Amino acid sequence: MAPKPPKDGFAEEGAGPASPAEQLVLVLDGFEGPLDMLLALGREQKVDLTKISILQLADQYLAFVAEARKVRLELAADYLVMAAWLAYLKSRLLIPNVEDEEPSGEDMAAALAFQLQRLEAMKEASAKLFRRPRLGVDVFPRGAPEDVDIQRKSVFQVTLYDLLKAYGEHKKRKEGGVLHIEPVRLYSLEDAVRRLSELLGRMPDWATLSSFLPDGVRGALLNRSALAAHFAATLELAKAGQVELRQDGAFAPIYVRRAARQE
Amino acid sequence: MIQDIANPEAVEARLHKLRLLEALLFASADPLDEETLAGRLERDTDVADLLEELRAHYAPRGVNLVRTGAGWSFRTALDLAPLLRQEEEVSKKLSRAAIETLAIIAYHQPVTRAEIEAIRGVATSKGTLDILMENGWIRPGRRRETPGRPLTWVTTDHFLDHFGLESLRDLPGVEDLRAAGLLDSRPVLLGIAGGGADEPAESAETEDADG
Amino acid sequence: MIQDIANPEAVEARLHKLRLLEALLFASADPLDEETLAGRLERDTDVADLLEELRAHYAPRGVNLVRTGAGWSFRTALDLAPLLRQEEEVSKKLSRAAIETLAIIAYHQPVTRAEIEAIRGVATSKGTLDILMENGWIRPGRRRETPGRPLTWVTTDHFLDHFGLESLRDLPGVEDLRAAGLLDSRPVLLGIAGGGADEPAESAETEDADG
Repeated sequence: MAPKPPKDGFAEEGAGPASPAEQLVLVLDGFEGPLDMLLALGREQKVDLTKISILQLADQYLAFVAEARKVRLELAADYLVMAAWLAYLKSRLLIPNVEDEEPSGEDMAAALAFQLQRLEAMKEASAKLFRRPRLGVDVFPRGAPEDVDIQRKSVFQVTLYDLLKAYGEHKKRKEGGVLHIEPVRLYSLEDAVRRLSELLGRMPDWATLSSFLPDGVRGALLNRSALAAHFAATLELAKAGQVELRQDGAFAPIYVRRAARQE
Repeated sequence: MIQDIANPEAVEARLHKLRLLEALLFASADPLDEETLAGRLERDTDVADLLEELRAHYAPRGVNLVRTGAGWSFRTALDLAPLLRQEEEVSKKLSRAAIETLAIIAYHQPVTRAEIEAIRGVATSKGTLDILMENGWIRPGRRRETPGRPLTWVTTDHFLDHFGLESLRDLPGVEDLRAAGLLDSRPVLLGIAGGGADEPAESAETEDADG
Repeated sequence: MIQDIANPEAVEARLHKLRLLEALLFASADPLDEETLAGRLERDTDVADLLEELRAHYAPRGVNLVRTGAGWSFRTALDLAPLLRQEEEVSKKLSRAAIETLAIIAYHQPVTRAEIEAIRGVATSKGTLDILMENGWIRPGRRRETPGRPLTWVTTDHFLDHFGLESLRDLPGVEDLRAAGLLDSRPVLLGIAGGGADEPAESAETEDADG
């Protein structure tokens, strides 16, 4: 079955033919987690949610995840957890019931259907609630309340929110005496200098700068920072007369070697 | 009332009370409950009766006397809304998450954060409850007597006032939802959000699940 | 006016305008001048005439339509002023220091003045506890059985009442506050920590990059 990206109110419709990847991204942006997405997929079946086919829904979802992986769209962990769970549910629904401790496939499907109905009900309820005439939007109170002491208890205007916020701010100040800065996982210049100095001792001939880069560095950002740090380090070391640099043309590989020193 | 009409003094006295009630309610931007109003009138005044008379008097006018959960207040007439409506500032627009969370608290209260997360299927991002509380719509309720004693959340009187509701029973469709069992907090098989466990969200690291 | 009475539609139209005027004047924070009001009504409406009718209607009531230099506004009837104003006290804002002190007493009670000062890191001015006590939010508790037998402070039932709490146990814990977004002391380095899809967000415990 061809995976078709779900349409919902959040993805832009009629925005012209987008690539599957773009559509997926659009679609993902509109959802608040996998349950929300399942609900949107369920609506595609165009049946009452009480009559929804959970098996079909699982297929729709798994197809979506497969498509996302094909276009290398990064899915948050909970989307993958849901996929695993649905794959398991599917197997339980397809294989005749075996006697064991686990809830039956039907029970699991019913529980999921209930969750979807409940979420749908709450979405509808929130829409209805906000369609009501609202104070300050549709209906207005006295614009210039007069200074009459009607509720004697509130000589001071303090709400619970004020109280809790004050305590929160107090705690924040206490905790915040020390500024916690997230450790930044970047390759530092100092580390690169140290590393290069060590490696160069063992590598007297020309070698490309990239061959000095550490292995197993995860992530594009860290990789780029390692390259930048090592490049800056070679400049530092060249200035100190410890290495020689060579580049045969613009954008060509940069070569490094230990400076021929009279030791 | 009949005998009052015969008695000019009684008519005068009643009119005086009506005027005072009118003034008290008019002066305040917030709803006033009957108890507070009674405290400002002579003893043995039938406040409910007077309020009913005022309500009837104002019913056809541009300003109506209405009752919401918190009490009685004058409000502009509903049918004039299209002529008075003020667009909400963009900065005040609530996120979808906040709107859904408010509905869940309204319909399921008292409800714990973990229950909200189980219903929505995602962790509640920081700032959601905060903004609802800042708007004066929700407040902490009693702690649940279950392990971890999680805090529950409930809606406020101001919530009722804001949405023009006389009581929580007037929430749109609440009876149907209850009858359909959709307000049950039955445990879910699929612990999607923060585990569904009711421990007070201890790690400050709870970010948007979809982040 | 006379000829309007003969025509039901004209009567209806006039009533609609009167209602709109009423609502506009009621909802406005400032007096409105005739020009502004005319701008909200249909062209060629005799605003002065309508205002006169409204003024006459409200003249005997508890609320009057009055004209001041700046324009027209509703005001509670002057003769009722003594009855409306029971106390001369004006609602005031509580100082930040007082709110914080109250919060600390609420969370740490029973707590001595010295402890409050240690927690807040500043001396408590003499008036702060007085204000809280005058409002009936705090009262002296038992003396601490330590040298000097200092007085402790605790919150009152009125405190719970005022803040709509059923018991002290219903005060949100620090973690609840954090979860609600009221306590967020972890600045995130935007652009770097946030932009790098390298690692799960906010896992401060991961080993150093250069390990």
